[in-house]
Amino acid sequence: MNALPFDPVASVLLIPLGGAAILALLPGYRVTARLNVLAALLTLLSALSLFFVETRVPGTYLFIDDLNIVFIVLNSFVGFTTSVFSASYISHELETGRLKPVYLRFYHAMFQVMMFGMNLALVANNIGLMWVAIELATLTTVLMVGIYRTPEALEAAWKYFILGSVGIALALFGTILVYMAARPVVGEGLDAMVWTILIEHAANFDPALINLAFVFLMLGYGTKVGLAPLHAWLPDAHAEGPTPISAVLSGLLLNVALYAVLRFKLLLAANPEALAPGPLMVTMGLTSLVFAAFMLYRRRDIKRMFAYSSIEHMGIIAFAFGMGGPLANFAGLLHMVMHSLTKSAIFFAVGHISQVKDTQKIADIRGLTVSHPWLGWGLVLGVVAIAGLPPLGIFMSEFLVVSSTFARVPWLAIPLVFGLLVAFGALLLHLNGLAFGEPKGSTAPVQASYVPMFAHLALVFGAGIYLPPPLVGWFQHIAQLLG
Amino acid sequence: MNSVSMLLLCVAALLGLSVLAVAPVRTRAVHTLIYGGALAVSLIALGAAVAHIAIDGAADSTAVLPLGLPWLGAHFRIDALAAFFLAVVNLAGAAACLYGLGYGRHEEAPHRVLPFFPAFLGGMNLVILADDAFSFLLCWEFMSLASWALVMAQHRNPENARAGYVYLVMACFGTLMLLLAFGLLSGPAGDYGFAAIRVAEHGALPAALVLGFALIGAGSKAGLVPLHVWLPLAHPAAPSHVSALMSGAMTKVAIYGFIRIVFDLLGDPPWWSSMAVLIVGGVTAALGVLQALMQRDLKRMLAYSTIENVGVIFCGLGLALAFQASNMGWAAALALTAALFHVFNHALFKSLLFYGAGAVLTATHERDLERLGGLIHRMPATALFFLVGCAAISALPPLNGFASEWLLFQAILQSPELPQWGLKIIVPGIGAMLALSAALAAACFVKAFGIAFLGRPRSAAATNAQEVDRFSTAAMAILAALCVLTGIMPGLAIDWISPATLSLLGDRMPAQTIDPWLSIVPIAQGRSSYNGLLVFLFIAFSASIAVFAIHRFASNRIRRGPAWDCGFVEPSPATQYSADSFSQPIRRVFGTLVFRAREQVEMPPPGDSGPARHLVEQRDLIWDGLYGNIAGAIGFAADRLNYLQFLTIRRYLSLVFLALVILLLVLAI
Amino acid sequence: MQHGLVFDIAHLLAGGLVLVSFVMLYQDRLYALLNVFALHAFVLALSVAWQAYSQEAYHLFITAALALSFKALFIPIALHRIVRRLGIHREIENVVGIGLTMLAGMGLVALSLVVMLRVTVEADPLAREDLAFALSVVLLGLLMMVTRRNAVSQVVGFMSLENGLILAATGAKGMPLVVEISVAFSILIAFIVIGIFLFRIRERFDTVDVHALDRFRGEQQ
Amino acid sequence: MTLIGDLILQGAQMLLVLLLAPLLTGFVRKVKARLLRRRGPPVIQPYRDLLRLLRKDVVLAENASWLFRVIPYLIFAATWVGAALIPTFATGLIFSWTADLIAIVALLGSVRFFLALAGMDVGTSFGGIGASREVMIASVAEPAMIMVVFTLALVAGSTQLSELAGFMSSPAVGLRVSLGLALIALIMVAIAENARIPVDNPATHLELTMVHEAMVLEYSGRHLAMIEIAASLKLLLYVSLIAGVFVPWGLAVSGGGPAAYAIGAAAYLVKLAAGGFLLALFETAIAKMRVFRVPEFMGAALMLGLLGALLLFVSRSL
Repeated sequence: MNALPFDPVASVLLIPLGGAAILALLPGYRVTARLNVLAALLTLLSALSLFFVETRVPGTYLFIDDLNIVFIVLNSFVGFTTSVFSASYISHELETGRLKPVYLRFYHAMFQVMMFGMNLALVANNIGLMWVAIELATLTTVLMVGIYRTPEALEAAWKYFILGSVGIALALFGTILVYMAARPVVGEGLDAMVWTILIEHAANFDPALINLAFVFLMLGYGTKVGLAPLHAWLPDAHAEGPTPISAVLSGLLLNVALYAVLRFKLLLAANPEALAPGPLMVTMGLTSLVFAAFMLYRRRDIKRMFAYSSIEHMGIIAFAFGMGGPLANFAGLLHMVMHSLTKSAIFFAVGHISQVKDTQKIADIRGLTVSHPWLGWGLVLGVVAIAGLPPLGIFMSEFLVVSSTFARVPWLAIPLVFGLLVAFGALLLHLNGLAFGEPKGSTAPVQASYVPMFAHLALVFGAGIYLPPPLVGWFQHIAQLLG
Repeated sequence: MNSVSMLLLCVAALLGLSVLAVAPVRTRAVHTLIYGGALAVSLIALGAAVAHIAIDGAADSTAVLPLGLPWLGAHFRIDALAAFFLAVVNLAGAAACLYGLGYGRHEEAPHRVLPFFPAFLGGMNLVILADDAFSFLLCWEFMSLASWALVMAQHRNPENARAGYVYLVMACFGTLMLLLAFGLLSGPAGDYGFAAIRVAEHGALPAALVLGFALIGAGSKAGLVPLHVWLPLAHPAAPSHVSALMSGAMTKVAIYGFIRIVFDLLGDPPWWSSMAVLIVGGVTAALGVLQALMQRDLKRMLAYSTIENVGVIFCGLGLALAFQASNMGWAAALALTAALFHVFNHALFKSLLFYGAGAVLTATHERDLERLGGLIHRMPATALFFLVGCAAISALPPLNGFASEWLLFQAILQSPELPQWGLKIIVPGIGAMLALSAALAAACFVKAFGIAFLGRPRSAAATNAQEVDRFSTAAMAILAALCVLTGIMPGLAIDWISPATLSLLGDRMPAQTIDPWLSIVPIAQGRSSYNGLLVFLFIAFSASIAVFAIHRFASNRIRRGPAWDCGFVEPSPATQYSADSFSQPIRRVFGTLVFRAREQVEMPPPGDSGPARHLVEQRDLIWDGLYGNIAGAIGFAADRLNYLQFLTIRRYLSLVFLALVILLLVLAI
Repeated sequence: MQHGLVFDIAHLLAGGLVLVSFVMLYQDRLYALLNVFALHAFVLALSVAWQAYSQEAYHLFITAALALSFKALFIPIALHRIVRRLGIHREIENVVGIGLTMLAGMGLVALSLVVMLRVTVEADPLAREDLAFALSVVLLGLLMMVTRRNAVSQVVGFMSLENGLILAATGAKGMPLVVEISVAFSILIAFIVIGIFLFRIRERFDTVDVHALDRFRGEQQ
Repeated sequence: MTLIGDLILQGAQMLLVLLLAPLLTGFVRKVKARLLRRRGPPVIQPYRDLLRLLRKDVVLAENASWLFRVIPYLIFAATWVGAALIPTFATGLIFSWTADLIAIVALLGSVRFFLALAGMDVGTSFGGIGASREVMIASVAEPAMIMVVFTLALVAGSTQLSELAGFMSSPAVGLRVSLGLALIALIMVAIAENARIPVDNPATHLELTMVHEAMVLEYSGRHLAMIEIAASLKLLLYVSLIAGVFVPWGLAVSGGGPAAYAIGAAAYLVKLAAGGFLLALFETAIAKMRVFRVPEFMGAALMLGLLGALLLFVSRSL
């Protein structure tokens, strides 16, 4: 079935797992950091090799289809760049002694476990397995968020943990309900949890049950997506954890949770009598967008600010997918990819900035373009991108999101545009202070790895102007699948 | 090689230049290379655009690049309208490059200007070239972004940073409004190519909505009241040659956007929507010039006068819409020609004036009129060119500003034949507004020139100012010459515009160049005509006769002496009329109404030799009334919502719980 | 008849679980709460066992045993220890009065019944009833977490919520083992991490009261 | 042949206005003096003054710029051209289409522009006063004038002065309210533009009330002469404008024989005399108003003009 000498699906899962095992054993920072990068790279390669799998037979546990390949590749790519970034970041953390060497092993191992969890969640064909994987990823990130052991970090982790586990519970209940709905149709046993089988028979499920199931799944996984009003854990978790983790959280984990929501949305959409999932997602999306947009204004902590911007963008993406239709789905996918790349790039910049300025308070960071031109302009570029200005990718996706409303519900464009504008104002307001004006704080040179940041920005820039036809075809195909 | 690919190559070259300028070498060579290269490229682009107009009935040349929206591609197209605006933009651009060659040397942060300047030029060209909604908006926003970077060039001054912020937010607002307009235009089908939009049918209400969005979106960039607030902040903040570009060229690009959407894509909106354009235009013209009169910062005054001229142009557009709605093609063509002609003229003399202001700035490091004066002695060339600019923008015959205003008045005189009562009532009012703003503009520029260049120096800086470098003067000289030329032979310009009106309205003004003595005749010889050339010649002729006769037959001797001044001896320069005192009478006439201006005089008690104090406070009602409240509302909402950041975990849980219960209730019901 | 009996017993046990949840809601002493939670777990174990017996799904006995040993015995004892060691004051601060909480609980139960009974009868009644009760247990657990200020009682609320999940899972006929394992797994993780946190927190503050954590907030300055 | 004839006619008009302008000024002064029971200077006094001024040296303030010396000739030329394009004794002169009414108004506007600049050039406080007050008055007077132009143009369907005069002399005009309004507005504007009482006092040299005089305070010799004659030309221009448009009788039509032209010239002189007399009468009858009452005065003119135009806009559609 497979032209490749190895099974890419397995390797996508096993490499991180093995990496985690090894990293957990090895002491010493330099080696582990390099190994970490290596493992991430291998994962990326095997993820890319997924494209060359000609025939895909869905297994009972794992499967590959067009939808999750995109997520996996994005996932392992950002994971790779983040590991590169984290190498230079963590070294600085060690020098300043914020991070004790003891925790370092733990850190790298956990990083790989997290990658494993997310990849597993993406390739899982079994909704139970998917649930397990997502919880695994969540719990690892909980531990990573608390890694600094400062009161704030612990509190953030604690909050994340409590809210997360409630989410866990709700998602599990939803999963059980889906099984209950499937059992009379598919029959007892494992098959009733295999997604590919579920989607075939979804039409005959009991509508009331899967409605209920979707409510729980939406709330359960929506907590991970960080949609308002379930977002509470997100800002603090981003702000207090190590920056690489913030990058991974914003860039990846939210997407994985969103992916789960999408899967179940498909399930629900396949059933004619069931409620349309769209309105719920659109409502929560708009709520998150507008809410986060307003929250951006009063932020004092730079990482927390960008965390809120992640909520905002997740809202936009949820809005797009909820809106449905090929155009909107395409826009949602594109926006998701662009947001992952941009936001992680921003967090790379922010990580170095907060290190060199030794603060996360926006008020204490001024005139970066003067004091640290590369970081400063990188940040400017990133914020300009995330604010949706051309010629960067998010402009295109936001253009598509807004214009897609005219196909379905034109008046929805008004609140959408309003939210976008409010968020824009807030981001620019903060950027003005951060990047321009008289420099403030230390102007010491920073040893930073600019490669990941500018690589991401370059990709976003390129995508804003030119999307390669194969990619477009691929996305359009998926957009069709998503209905 | 058709003209569109020619221009695309020019744009590519400009963008290449801006990439080149990022290179960290900071030498004069780089500076010269960038501006020189940009100059060459803009000249080429100008040539291409002019050639496209000149070739009579040149076919629209189009090009499609595999960029932008994947399934659409990036469409570019040059038609008569685009060619005209390209000519305007690139003319202004070339002048700016020439000026920049000299002016840019005094830049304190060249690395914050050089990379963005060519990008800005390229962006403006791209907007005009774009032929589908996505590329249009992308280039539009890119243009805003580049100009924003230029505004932020002197970012250490907090005022500029604020200006940049307000500017970019307003720009984004405008773009989103345009996005809504395009969304409505392309409808559910969602085909964003202009070609598809053109053929689509639009109902009356959607059409009116689109026009509204376009008016807001393009107007916020062009500086229509009440969306103009960013303009007087941002334009002065940029380096002067960029200010000139922003005022002279970018506002024109915005006007192009409006014309493209409303006249070309939208087909014919209902007649009553033209009233909105007319009223907004009239109010903008009057308010803009009044504000300009109250300024004492030279560049800010120029920025406000830009707002006035934009208002004038929109009056013309509104008239054209009204006529078009009643199928009076000839009148619509007249109005539109007047508007486009004014676009061209304003690009000329506003650039010229900003260069003059820039020259004054480099010579004296002063923008405050109260600290200038007597510069005509120290900077004769600049003074002469600035005077030409002032005369032109004050619509004095035989200069170009008058020609376009005259056409506009002729268009207004056609309006009684409109069937609609609403228009009948407001059009004369608009005419009065235009006349008022023309007169106020004259007053404004008497003040500008009189205070800055005439009289005696009010500060040491003004006393020992030096004439600026030859690049700057050359740029000013060229523009001044163009002002005079277009003024005395406006027929040429009109004939160059008429292809655009023909393509948009299917009608055009009669050919002018065939008339004897190059006079312009809008409708018929019997109706009205004006001949700038002859007026110019007559004045020159009779003036020289007078000079000759008097110097020949009467005395030609001159004695220098102290000023008479009713016998006051050697008063200090401080006793001259200052900028504020000059505008005081007009402030007393209009100020209380428009600015809530309050004056209070504190006289020292008799016998006390202390100085008397005269305080004037005036408020920008629009800022206070509109933007202040919006900002307040957002701040309020942000504060209230911010409490949600500080809840306890339990409260967050109860949020989740609440959401769950509500959804369950939804299911249960 | 036989089926009827099976149904009734399952129904009884599930209902009992809901009842115990109410009793938990009623408690205002920490130790008493822990004891009641033990009872809760015990009832759960019974009902799971009964399900295992009635469905001939004998692997479910593992879950039952797990519930019995782990949640009915180990956790309450451990929590007793912690409470004593940390010297947490024994009474539980409620946000709203007990009465009001009970009323809300009633409302929730009613809601869950209404929601569940909309499910068509094709799904077998046993599952339906069980699900209805399980849902109410879940909601009651959530309610408890929301209405209690004290960290330990919040944890207890969370675990009773998990019990509801297990009830649902076992009620779902023929549900693969993967679920039970994952439930246990998650509870284990949950408990360990909570324990870690409690100790961490212990190192820094004198109380597990979540308020103490809430005082530290990056935004407050 | 005809071309030469036309050119001659045009030249004749230019000379005529140039020669008549001081006479009109003198005449008005004389009549005013008479009305005040003074003997007053002879009617030809303005000529004498001009010749005297022309012969005198120019005393130039130290920091007067080249602009200061150019402006008088500019003003003179512009006013002269304006006056030459007004139908005085005949319509349809060869160059009459060079500038229509709007252009002529604008021409006078540029005269004012440069005069104001001249006032500010030397840098004295009085020049400033004059300039700022002048532009203030103009900022209201000019719209009023434009409104008058609108009204006339709408009646005659043309802004071309010859056409206008021709139409007004034709029976098609009839008696119209808006024309009356326009006439009043035009007269008010004319008074303001020529710095006559009650807006300004050409005879005053009391500093604080000066407007026009304050601007030209620093001028002397031939420059002053130029400005004086320009002022007279302006007065003549307005009188003949009013005459040509509102009492167009006797105007010779282009191509009419010498007789017609003779009649036209005679009629023109009569009109001038009448206009001058009425002006003098008016000026002696009322007192000068405070400077800041002027805007209200001009505002009234503007309102009248607007009203007239509106009436037309509305009535023409009936």
